[in-house]
Amino acid sequence: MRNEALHFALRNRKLVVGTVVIAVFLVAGLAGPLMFDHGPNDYVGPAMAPPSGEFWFGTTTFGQDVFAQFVYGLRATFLVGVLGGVLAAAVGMVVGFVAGYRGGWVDELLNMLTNIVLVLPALVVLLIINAYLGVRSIGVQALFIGLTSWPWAARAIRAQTFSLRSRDFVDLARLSGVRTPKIILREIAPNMSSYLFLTFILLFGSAILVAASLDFIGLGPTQGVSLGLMLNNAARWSALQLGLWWWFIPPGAGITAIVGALYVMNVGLDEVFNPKLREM
Amino acid sequence: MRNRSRFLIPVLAAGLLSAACSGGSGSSTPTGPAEGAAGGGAAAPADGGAFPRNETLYTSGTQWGPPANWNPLREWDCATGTKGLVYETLFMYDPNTDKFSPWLAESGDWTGDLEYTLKLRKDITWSDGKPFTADDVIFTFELGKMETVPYHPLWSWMKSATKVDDQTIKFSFSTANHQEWANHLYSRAIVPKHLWEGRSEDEVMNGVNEKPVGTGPYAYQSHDQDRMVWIKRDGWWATKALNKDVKPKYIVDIVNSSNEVAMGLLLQKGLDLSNNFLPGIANLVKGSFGIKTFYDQPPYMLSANTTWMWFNTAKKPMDDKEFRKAVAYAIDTKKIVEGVYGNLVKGSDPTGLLPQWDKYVDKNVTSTLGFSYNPDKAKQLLADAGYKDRNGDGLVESPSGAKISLKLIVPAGWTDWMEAARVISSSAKAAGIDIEADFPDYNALVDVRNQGKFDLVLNNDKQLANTPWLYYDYLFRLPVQKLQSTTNYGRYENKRAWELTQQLDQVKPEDIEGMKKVTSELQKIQLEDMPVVPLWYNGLWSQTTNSTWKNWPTSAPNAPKYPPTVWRNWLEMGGTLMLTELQPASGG
Amino acid sequence: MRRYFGRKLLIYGLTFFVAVTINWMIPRFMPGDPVQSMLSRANVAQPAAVEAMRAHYTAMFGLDLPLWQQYLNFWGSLLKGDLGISIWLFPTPVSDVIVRAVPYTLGLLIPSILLSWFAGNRFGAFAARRKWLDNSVLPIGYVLTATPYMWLAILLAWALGIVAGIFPVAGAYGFDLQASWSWTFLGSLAQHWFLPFASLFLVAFGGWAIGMRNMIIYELEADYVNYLRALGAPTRLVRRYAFRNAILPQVTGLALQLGVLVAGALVTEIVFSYPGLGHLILQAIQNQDFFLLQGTFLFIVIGVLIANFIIDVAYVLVDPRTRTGMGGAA
Amino acid sequence: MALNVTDLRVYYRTLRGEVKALDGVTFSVADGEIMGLAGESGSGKSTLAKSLIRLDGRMRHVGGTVELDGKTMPLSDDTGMDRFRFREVSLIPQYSMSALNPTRKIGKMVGELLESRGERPERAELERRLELVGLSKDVLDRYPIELSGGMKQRVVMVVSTLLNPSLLIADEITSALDVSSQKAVATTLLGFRDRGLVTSMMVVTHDISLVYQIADTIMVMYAGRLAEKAPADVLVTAPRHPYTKQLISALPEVGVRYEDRRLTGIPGNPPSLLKPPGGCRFRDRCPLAFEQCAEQPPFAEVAPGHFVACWKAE
Repeated sequence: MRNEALHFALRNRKLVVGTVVIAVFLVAGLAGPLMFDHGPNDYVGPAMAPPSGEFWFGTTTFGQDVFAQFVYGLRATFLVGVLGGVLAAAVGMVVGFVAGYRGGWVDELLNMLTNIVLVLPALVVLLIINAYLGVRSIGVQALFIGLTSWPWAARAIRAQTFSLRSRDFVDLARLSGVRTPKIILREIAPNMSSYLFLTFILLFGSAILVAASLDFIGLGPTQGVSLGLMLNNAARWSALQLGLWWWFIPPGAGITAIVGALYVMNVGLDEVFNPKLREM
Repeated sequence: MRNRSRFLIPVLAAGLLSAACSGGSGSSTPTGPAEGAAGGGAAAPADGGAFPRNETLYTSGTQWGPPANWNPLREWDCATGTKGLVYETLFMYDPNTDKFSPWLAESGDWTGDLEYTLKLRKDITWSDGKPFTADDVIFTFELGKMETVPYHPLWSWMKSATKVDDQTIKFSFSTANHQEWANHLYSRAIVPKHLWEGRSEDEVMNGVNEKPVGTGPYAYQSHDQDRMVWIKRDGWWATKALNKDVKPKYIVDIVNSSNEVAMGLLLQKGLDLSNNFLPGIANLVKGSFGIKTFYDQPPYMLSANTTWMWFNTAKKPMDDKEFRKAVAYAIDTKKIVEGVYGNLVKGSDPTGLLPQWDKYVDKNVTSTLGFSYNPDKAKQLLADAGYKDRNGDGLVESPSGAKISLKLIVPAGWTDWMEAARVISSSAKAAGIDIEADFPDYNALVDVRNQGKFDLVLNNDKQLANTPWLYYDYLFRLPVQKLQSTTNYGRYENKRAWELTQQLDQVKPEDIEGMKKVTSELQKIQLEDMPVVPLWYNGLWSQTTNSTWKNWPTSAPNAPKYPPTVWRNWLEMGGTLMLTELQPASGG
Repeated sequence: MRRYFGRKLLIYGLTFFVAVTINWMIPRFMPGDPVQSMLSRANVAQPAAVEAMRAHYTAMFGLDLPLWQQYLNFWGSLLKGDLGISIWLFPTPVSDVIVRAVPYTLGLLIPSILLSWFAGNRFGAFAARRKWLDNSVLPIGYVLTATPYMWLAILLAWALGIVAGIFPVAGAYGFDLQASWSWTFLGSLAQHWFLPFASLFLVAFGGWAIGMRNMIIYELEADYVNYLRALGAPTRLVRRYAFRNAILPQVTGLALQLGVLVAGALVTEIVFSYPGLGHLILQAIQNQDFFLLQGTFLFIVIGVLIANFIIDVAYVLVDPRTRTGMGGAA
Repeated sequence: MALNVTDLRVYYRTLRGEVKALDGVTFSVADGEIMGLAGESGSGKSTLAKSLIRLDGRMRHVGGTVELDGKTMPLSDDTGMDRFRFREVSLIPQYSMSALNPTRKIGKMVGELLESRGERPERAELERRLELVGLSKDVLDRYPIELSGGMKQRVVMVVSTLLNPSLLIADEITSALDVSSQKAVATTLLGFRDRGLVTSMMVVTHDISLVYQIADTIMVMYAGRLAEKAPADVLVTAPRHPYTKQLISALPEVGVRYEDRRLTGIPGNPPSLLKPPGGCRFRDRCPLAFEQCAEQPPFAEVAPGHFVACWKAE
């Protein structure tokens, strides 16, 4: 069965393309900054220079190297995506598992909590929190993104858990006196591992988008560089009016490519895990 | 129920047309000026509500939010032009020539050591037809007796304002603060007594003043969230009295949503005068976009204010003037001017005095005590004062061995300052001083700044005015309060300097030499003690296009030299006069 | 059904309560004193005068009362529709500022949400299991839905606004116009509306199309479809049924996506300086006007709650299961 | 002869190759005959049932023909098959509980289905048929979710037989039901045939004991091929194929329900159908296997109506 999944995985164009794109950006983000002996915000070149052999993505109004900013920005983007995604997935899993497995009033309570957080428009909540934060960092940003974006994951996981709860193997474990957290960890979670992974991928992607929006509004990390901050700076320093397209196209294209690749990966994986969806 | 419907109706009112309808007619909301306020005989513009382009002047760069009040006492947030286009001042002050010219006043003189006599022009009327008299002037100054009126402090040294006749007023003082008084003479907008009488303190200070009735050349036409529209008024006194006329029939001041929007509009010739900070504008001025600035080469702009870096002198090691001096030498201002601002600003004189005040700079003092970027000198100063790098991290520790790690705070989102702070941080580190740029939000910054809980902070609160006294007041004011909200953020205590500042206040503005004597001493103290580092002069941001209106002020020989701006508090410094010089680009 | 709505309303009520509490709490436990910052902008020279003004405004904003009383007062004035006074636009009441901006936001949001939802669903259903469409157009859908709203907005503004010069890129209508019922004015309004609308529409459209396509593929594998097929039902009927069933999760999805769409509208407005709530939020943030920020936040929450409720009603209309008292999926 | 199946081969496409799920099957079902079709899972019985009405995406008709009432059915032509479906051959699926569109009232759905097939929906006839299975006409105004599982199953039975098909395929329809419902369903099926609503019937099941109650004949499949077909009595009492024998002997007592796992209780596993061994496919598990079994035994008629595929069945 494992082999079959792998076989389909390798043959699934969506999955392969998505993975390759993510890998390329990940490598660029990890290795790219090593190419430079200057920081992303240093003034290293002539101001407003278009892309050239020396500055691949051109320079900003200050003479900062856009390519250097881009690869450093990728780091921040991946970091916020992974941290935010992991946190949201963790909260979503805990809430979803507990609610789905325990049922009863625990479920009622958690469900209500989930629904409340679900209905609150996350970005607006983030706005108001971030606006009052004196110092903002990627970590704090990811923390709040994680804390606001888990509800739908919790709901989905709850539903899945619900359907697994009454299966034989779970009953068996319960009858043999295994404790609840262990049942969830040993019996339920592994049986929906693919589903959990898909959930994480979507959370990862949405964390990146939310972070980019926050950065763009001007509530990004106060230090460092990220793709969203690049967009924010480009807009603020009139890159559009001055025709500095090399300043605002790469960061947006980077975000789009990463998030798009994640979505495509998600569908690809879904097709791999779910034989019904495989195209014949 | 009324409140409920206030919420629900807009929510339910879907669709674009309803959006346009209720959103477009901002004047129908309860707080907007009422319909009848389009006084001065203003008629709606022809052609389906469009303003004819050749009769309209488009400006921007002042209003950072929808026009919310027309209260000239709220000098910091009243709608653009409220003071200057509607309410006028007694004098005009031209900072370029350092000249006062009588405006609503005909003349004014110190008729005694503690007495000032003011004569008003005749035949000036308010836009509602009532005559403008001495009563209005006295009333306006007496409003300052209310505690919350910003010029309330005037009454701590002014005794009375008495009417001699309809055109003559005598002001008597307990202290003759000449410099400040001169400032008041051209800064206070005179309001009509017959309309303001009987307003409570709250109304006076917080009132919206929907129907501004002034003596000036324009009247309220309309406003919306994103603009303020003034319409030319018939019978402006200066047409007759001074043979001056304003050409644009409409002035539309566009609310800034952001600087890049202003740049876009400017490029499309949708703006005639942009008083926005437009990074990169130098490229456009040099290109063939038809955009002009005051100078056609760096710094492109006139200077408007100084950006200072304050040391919190109540904290170690900023309490050590040698350390402060070392920092001053360590800052690469040139890199800020060129890198961050693309030469749109000018590096500051060591005294921080604006170019317009150059005559008050004692060159003897600055040539010996002045500083400039010199990392070696900075290192030398540090070494001499005992600041050494003991742990080999390239950064110095204090003589006592304590680690030095300072934070320079700049409000988050002030992108140019954030960039500048980064430059300062890196050049200070290069000289061995650990300064880290930090960007708290504005509120938090104000909090720590006022409470004296910061290390270093950038500030440019004080603007160009008639007197450098304002700057010294800003630098040296004593006593230090628990909260320092507008002056002396560094909590620098120097009694001598404060005495000199007060002394300067009492020198007559005409007595340049007398002023120079005092400023020279102040500069010596300032440069020896270095409580604050002047960094660069922010520009009087101003970009103009010639497509509809010409004869803008520029450095060219025959052009007017008035400050090309409609910024608040600048119209009485020549902004209004700039308008009188404008000519239609075609057929004018 | 009553139970269904009862539960929903309870959730919404609680959400509102939570939102109000967050709203009240955050500014009071964050650094910075709003009055102080306002005064420092007022640029008043004399410390004594500053103190007097400070006391005045602090009393006015109620910041000198004990916290619990501030909280109760907050609710009290909220229920009266009083959201405080804007610092940025002093002394305009926050509710007035918001009410002026809301029509623009709604004017963008409602058409773009509805149209993208309808068009996206139609298109996604159409593309599902049609080889060439699936392969050529869906990648575009993925790219669209992954595009950050502001970036698409920037691209459109740059390409169609600045480079091509076809559309204006700022404001709600020409600065040379006054609001009136003339064609010139309406034309200008539409012209300014188009690009923000288009960028919102496109991103959302991509999302709905992809969602619908995936839903339909699930549905086309459903048992009832196999049964219909086995009975020789024509593709037309099968697709109609599948669409009808796939639309249900999309309706729920609409409720889930509402927050994201609103967020999208906010950043889009910022790009185009469109004078709606997003623009207001940006200004509130930049001017540290926390009464305005709070008011806008509350307003958006209320709006989202109302929209959720409308969607709930719509859901009941399309999903028989909720009507028959069996409790819905949502 | 209602149904004639000749050498039918239907393969599944998988990654590892073609699974020969139905590998040369020849049999016929007479008018009025109710044929039980039994076998373990993977024996090909479901594939056979599906092949006769609708191949799913992964199934491929490799060879052989199917004639219904003298007309050849174009198995691999999905649209061509539509002519037969519902009218000539119909299906009661295993998933009856979920076979009804959840968002349509049952009456409306039936109406739309009939209309789409160019039939005029006759309300009265529909109501009569519902009555036959013990449902009130109210169900037509209900959504599927408002019905119990048994009710849904009966609705499906009514719908599937509405056009009086020649052949009705009932696919594992009782597996989800309790014993008494199973009985009821079985009786209803009988009733359909007896009233002439359907001509012949193929009842696919793994439960010989149930099918024994209603079937005229029973056919047993093993590993994609036919093992034995005989009148129900004969097959149960005197099976000739060793596989059938094991199957029957595993039943505790004829007529008593037995557990599904008994069938798989036969030692050994069925061969992989990816590359099935030549010859008899039961060989490896067969106690009687000998050399000749390396050759595929024919499905030969050893007695009237009794077909067996075994060299030792004579």
